Amino acid sequence: MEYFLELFFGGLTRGSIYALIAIGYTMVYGIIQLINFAHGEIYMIGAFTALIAASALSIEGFGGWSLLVLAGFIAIVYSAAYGFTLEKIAYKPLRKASRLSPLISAIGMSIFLQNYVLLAQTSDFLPFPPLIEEFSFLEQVTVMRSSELLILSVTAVSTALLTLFIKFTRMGKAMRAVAQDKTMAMLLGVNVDRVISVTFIIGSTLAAIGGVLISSHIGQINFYIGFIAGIKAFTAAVLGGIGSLPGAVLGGMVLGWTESFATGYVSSDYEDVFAFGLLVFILIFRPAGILGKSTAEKI
Amino acid sequence: MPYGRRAPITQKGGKILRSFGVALWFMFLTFPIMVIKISPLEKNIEWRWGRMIYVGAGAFVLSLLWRYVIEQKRGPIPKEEADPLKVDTKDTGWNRGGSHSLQERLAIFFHKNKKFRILTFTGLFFIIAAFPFVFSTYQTSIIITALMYVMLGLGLNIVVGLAGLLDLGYVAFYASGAYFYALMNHHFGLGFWAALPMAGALAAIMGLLLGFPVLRLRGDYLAIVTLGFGEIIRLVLENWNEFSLGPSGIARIDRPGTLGIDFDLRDHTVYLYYIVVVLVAFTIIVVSRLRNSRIGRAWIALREDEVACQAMGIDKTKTKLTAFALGATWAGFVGCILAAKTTFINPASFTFMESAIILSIVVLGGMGSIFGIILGALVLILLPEYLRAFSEYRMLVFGASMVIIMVFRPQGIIGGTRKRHEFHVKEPTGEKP
Amino acid sequence: MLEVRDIRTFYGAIQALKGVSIWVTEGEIVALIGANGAGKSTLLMTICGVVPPRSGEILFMGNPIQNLSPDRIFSLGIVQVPEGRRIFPLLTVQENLDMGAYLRNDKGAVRSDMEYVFSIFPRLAERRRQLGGTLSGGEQQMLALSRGLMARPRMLLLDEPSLGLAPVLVATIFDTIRHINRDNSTTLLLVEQKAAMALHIAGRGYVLENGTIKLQDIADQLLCNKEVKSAYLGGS
Amino acid sequence: MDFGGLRALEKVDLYVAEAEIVAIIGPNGAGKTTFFNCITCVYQPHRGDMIIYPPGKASKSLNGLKPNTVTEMGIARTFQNIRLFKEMTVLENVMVGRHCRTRAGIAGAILCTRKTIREEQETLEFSYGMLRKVGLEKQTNEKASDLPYGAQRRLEIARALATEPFLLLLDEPAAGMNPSETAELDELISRIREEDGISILLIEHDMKLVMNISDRIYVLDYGHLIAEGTPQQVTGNPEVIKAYLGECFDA
Amino acid sequence: SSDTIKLGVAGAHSGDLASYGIPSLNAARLVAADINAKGGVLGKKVEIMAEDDACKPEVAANVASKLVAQDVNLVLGHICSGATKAALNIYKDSSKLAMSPSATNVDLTKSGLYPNFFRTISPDDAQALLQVEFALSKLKVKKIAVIHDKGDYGKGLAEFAKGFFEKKGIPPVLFEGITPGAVDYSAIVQKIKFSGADAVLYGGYHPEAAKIVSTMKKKKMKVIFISDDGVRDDTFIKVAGQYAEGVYATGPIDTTRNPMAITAIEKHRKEYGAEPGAFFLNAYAAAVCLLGAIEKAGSTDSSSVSKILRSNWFDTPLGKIGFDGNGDARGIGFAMYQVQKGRYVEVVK
Ligand SMILES: Nc1ncnc2c1ncn2[C@@H]1O[C@H](COP(=O)(O)OP(=O)(O)OP(=O)(O)O)[C@@H](O)[C@H]1O
Ligand SMILES: Nc1ncnc2c1ncn2[C@@H]1O[C@H](COP(=O)(O)OP(=O)(O)OP(=O)(O)O)[C@@H](O)[C@H]1O
Ligand SMILES: [Mg+2]
Ligand SMILES: [Mg+2]
Repeated sequence: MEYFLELFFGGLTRGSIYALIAIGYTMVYGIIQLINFAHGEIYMIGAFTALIAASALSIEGFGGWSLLVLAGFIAIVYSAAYGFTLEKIAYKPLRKASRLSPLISAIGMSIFLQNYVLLAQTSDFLPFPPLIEEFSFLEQVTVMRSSELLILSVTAVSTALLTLFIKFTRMGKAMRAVAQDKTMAMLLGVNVDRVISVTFIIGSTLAAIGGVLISSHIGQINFYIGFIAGIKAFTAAVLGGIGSLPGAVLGGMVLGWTESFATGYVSSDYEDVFAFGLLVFILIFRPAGILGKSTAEKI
Repeated sequence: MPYGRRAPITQKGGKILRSFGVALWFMFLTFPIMVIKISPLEKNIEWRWGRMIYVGAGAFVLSLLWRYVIEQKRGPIPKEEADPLKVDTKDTGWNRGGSHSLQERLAIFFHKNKKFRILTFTGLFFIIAAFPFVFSTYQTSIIITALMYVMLGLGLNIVVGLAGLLDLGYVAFYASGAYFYALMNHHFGLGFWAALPMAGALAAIMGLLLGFPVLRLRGDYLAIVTLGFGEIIRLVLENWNEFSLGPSGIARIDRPGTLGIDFDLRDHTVYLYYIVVVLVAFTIIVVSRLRNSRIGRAWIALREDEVACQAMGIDKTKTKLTAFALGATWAGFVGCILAAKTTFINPASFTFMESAIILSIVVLGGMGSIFGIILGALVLILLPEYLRAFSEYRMLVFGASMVIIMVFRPQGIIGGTRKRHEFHVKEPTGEKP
Repeated sequence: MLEVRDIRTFYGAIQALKGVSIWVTEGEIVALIGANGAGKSTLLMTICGVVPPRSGEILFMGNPIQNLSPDRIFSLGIVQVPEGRRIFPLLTVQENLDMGAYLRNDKGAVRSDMEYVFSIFPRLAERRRQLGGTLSGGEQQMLALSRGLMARPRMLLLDEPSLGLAPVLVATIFDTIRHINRDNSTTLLLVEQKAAMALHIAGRGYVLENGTIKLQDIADQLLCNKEVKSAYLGGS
Repeated sequence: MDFGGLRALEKVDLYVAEAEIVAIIGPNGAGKTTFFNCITCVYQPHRGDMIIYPPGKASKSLNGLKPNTVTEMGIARTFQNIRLFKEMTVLENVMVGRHCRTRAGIAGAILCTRKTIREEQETLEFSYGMLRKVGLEKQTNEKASDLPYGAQRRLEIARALATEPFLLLLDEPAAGMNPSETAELDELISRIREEDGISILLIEHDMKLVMNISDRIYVLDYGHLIAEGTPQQVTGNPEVIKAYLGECFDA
Repeated sequence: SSDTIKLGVAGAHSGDLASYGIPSLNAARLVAADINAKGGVLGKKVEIMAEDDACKPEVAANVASKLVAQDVNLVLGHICSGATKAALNIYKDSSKLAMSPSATNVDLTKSGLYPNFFRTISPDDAQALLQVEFALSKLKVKKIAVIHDKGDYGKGLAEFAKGFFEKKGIPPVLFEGITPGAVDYSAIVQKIKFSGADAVLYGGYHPEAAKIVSTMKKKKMKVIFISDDGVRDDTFIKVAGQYAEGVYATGPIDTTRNPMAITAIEKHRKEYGAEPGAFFLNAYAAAVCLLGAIEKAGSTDSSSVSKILRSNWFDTPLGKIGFDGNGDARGIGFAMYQVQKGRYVEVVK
């Protein structure tokens, strides 16, 4: 039983990591139906910026929570700026093109950004300072550490907030409208460019938060972390029903648990095989993902 | 003017000011990563301010250039052209209602001038035939690689370009072809020529196996499942040592058999070059015939509208499965060639990035256009090779090129050519209109 | 109120409008008729800024708007109910209507407008929670018109509002159009295939053919015009 | 036929005889399109039977078939929201319609066998004939999405005819057409019936067209059949006037 | 023939494995700069021709033919065993010598198929043997879990170790591969914990090792962690920080105290402003050997250089090394190290 619990919480952590990145993925997908392969790179840049900022700030004498908050803030600002610029350069000119063109542009951007960081910084792994201090009340608990708790709660809170935001605010409604029919949204007074930019900024902000929390949890980063995390987050987003925020979280969790239990009870050799196998299995029975809506097409 | 986003910037000053703004923005953007270099352990920071100036200057120039190119692309505001009377309706092939791009006009021109066509083809034939004797083994070798990707691109084009099924796991079939030959050769000494068709058949069967479960999926759901499938195949190859010899791969695979003649490295390369050229020619013929056949039309119809497609009596399941199977076949062939070419394979060659590159070839070249895909493969495979001059900056430039090509030619290098069927239907006799 | 001066619009290399000029004064209903592919929808899209003209001028209340983005033009009070309905398929009927009032801040008035459209189209009230995409063709058409009305436009551009509606409803729609024109003093530019009906409620009319204005006159005159009769009124 | 809690069709009995033109009318959302979707097996009705009697063949039940099989058996349709293959040329659109009447396989296509070439030539000619029939022979090589609206509607009909149906289902073929175009359509539909002996089932809101060409009319309201009969009988029916035509309708 | 000595340097210079290829390139550049400053080899300047193979066999084959076409005299590389194998066939056919700083696959030397191949790193089996003997005789391990990263290097090593353990009658209680680059490894750590193993033998590289070790320590597990040359890297200590304490890793004997190594590392710091990464010293040594052999042979002819390499000893940052008939280096035996107070310290056998 203890073993089961340990695996359960391990899967939960892993799942919430996937979920946190997947939310940004799913938001961008939701609005422009683009698999933004460069999202993982934004996450990576967020982590790198946080690391750089934290190092600079700690030399200046900052420490503790203020360091986390400040470095996190800088990371968010920069990630948002990168996300914003990314959209303007690589996707906006392709809005009218076939759906695959921005996908290729995204792959190109992903390669570019990886190599940019590789060349400007280093190819090596860098230690990421433990910005999150251990909560004292978690001292006795073995199954969960404070960074895990933080990741979990940030995921939960941001999902809830964003879901409300999209459901009830004017911007949120505009986002959904733009996602379905850009021209019509324009005709109803929606500034489509701005809505898309805001979406990228929100998505990138989440990626940056993810970058800071997750890197601080794992303790190391390099220029390549975004790619793998991105693929998994994308899988999670699809599993849960792409475009749906709660779906992204659920998808992340399911993926995390699958991997954890597959490792625990079968073999970690085939952990990803199980993960992708489950994906195929679920999609066979729910072709639009766990929480996804099948498209309402009137014939 | 508020929201003057369409207002063309006419004065030079405006352009320069904007580019200046862009430069400042990029200086801000690249500040932490370009300028600050940290060594976390030594707790010191190196400030590389010089780089900021480079970034600023570079961004300024590029932004000016970007604007210039975009303006050129959009063309001048046609005042004269707007005259309704000037629209030429004479159907000369060159001037079809003025609605054809240069590329289309060239295509029509090419179609209409038989002499020119024959001349081009013979010229091309000689260039291709003489290539390995003029250039070095290295050049021949990378051209072989590029041609292999032409085949992969054309194969994937069946699935993605024609049938509209986004497949991100194409590499799985490539791997199965390669491993089939490698294993058969390793264990049973099976020769290349025997293995080639079998590898294709095996890949086709794998295509069917993948096809069945994913039939109901659409668009990006299909993409992720195929991506997963690709990864599963790679992971199995990595983990199942007893079967695949694991991550250390299979070495010393035989090169294509030569009927007992002794070949050195150069001869082998040349020989393989001709094999690949013939196979590419074969692929082009098959793919273009398929595309213009009943099956090909069904694929395209399926891509355009599934519901209407079924209402036309097309069996969705069967059509999708044939697309998967036929697309996979080429990957199987090329996999087999890959194993024979490198004489060594391991699972590391079959990552998701490989699928992404093949997909990029299809899209970048121009979906559905055979010539486009050939160009796409040549660009994407030869580019990194020729970018070797940039050494470390190679992949950086490569990524940037992909973005730039897409942005400036969203429909692909040779895109926008929807299938041109010049049908010359005889006046039906007897039947009343 | 609206003046279009010699605009030319292109789709890529295809020219859809070849120098069109029309004007609409405040409080008027103007009908725009013409065969399929004449460029009627294109003209409306050009006015709304979706397909900006290559040349020519569009003045609204005396100000040029041809360079503005669609959302700015909308905020000036020009609202289009486009061809093909363009319902947001994954938003519910209610949310689709809310999108019509996207820029409005007067909650009370929005609510009463909502009541108003539900009173014209009780069917929509029944289907409030249904997804827009699953509505029947005619229901979607009602929704599209209602959504346009929710914006409280100063000027409403209607592109074939009666398309696919049952005869009872066609009558209702034309009544509604007359009503909003009279009571809310909304200016209307109406594109219709049911030319006779359109010209009956309109003050003036234009005939568009092949991207140019072929005829313009007060509606009653057009109704009697021989050419118009044979080409657009079905010879009756 | 239900959607969630909504009953879209309730006990609809309807028949179409050979070479007959039958119209279905009814207010918006009455379930007319849904009815088409049931016949063509896009939706599966929860209860009831659909039986066809193809000329010269044994009768067959359509229940539980796939849409493409239904087409193969000889029922073709057009769509309320035009669904052409937008990127294909006009001719190709019609050629796709020939799919279920041709047999060429992959091998044939690759090897370019004589049989395939002949079949392809037949397809071409047949399709071209269809285009002539609907008057689109001039636009054969244009992209389908570049056609004006009315022409697209006619192309849809040509495409449906290419499947050689014995029953043709038309969903609002005159929507978006002006009266003179509608008159042409009227003529086209009659011709299809006369020349090919095809039965036609038609949904339409343009009463003039309906009155002109249909032999019989069914009226649907809220999924129920409220009236049926000749055009005269139906337009005289007070229930129909109230639910559908409106008081001031003058036919 | 030409007026320079061309040294090809091939390996992963881009992509996820760049961190294993770039240090070698830097090493080669430093050595070349050094030698050129002293007048070059045989009076000719050394020219570096860097080629990126991204560790992919098919790219490596192309890279190899490019280097051959450019008529390089010698090749330093490749980095990954797979890429090396694919390239060696081409070098062999055009009789070029290649020396890898990092390809450890046993077949490369022991199979006798690649007579033109040398390396400045020990093959997998030697390392595995040392690890197993150390674990059994020194640490008195009773139950062992063998984990690897599914890669060429890691899995190969782990399999040898497993074999050796089995031969000694102690089959591992766990033998599994992890997914490199995964976000966390808590599940596999749980599994190790519940297998009851008192030591983990890990085959793979430092990034994953750092994650596993930290997870184990954070879970307050007291399992001994033994790993390989891929982990015996200062980056590991930096990244794992306090959690690195007590970790065992095998590595070439006596590197840091070697004066040549000290200067090499110093030069790297000065030139690139960073600590050198993986296989830096091995590559440095390889460059020194290759160029030194040409100098001694008095020509660039492959067979004479090869003879010199096999019959002489070279002073390198790895100590005095020579090469045996298979191409494996002599004199670079392995030693066991342990992280003590933030540094790798050799533990006496
Ligand atoms: N997106 C487009 N791309 C290219 N050409 C277009 C596009 N939209 C319309 N056209 C062309 O522009 C011309 C005018 O079309 P428009 O839709 O404005 O006609 P319309 O008068 O509204 O016709 P209808 O009565 O069918 O709605 C037509 O020839 C049409 O083919
Ligand atoms: N997929 C669906 N999900 C839920 N409701 C649906 C769906 N399809 C149709 N409906 C509902 O069923 C009813 C019948 O729709 P149908 O499309 O058959 O109407 P119709 O008679 O064709 O109307 P119109 O003349 O307006 O096209 C409508 O009220 C519609 O909202
Ligand atoms: Mg129109
Ligand atoms: Mg309908």
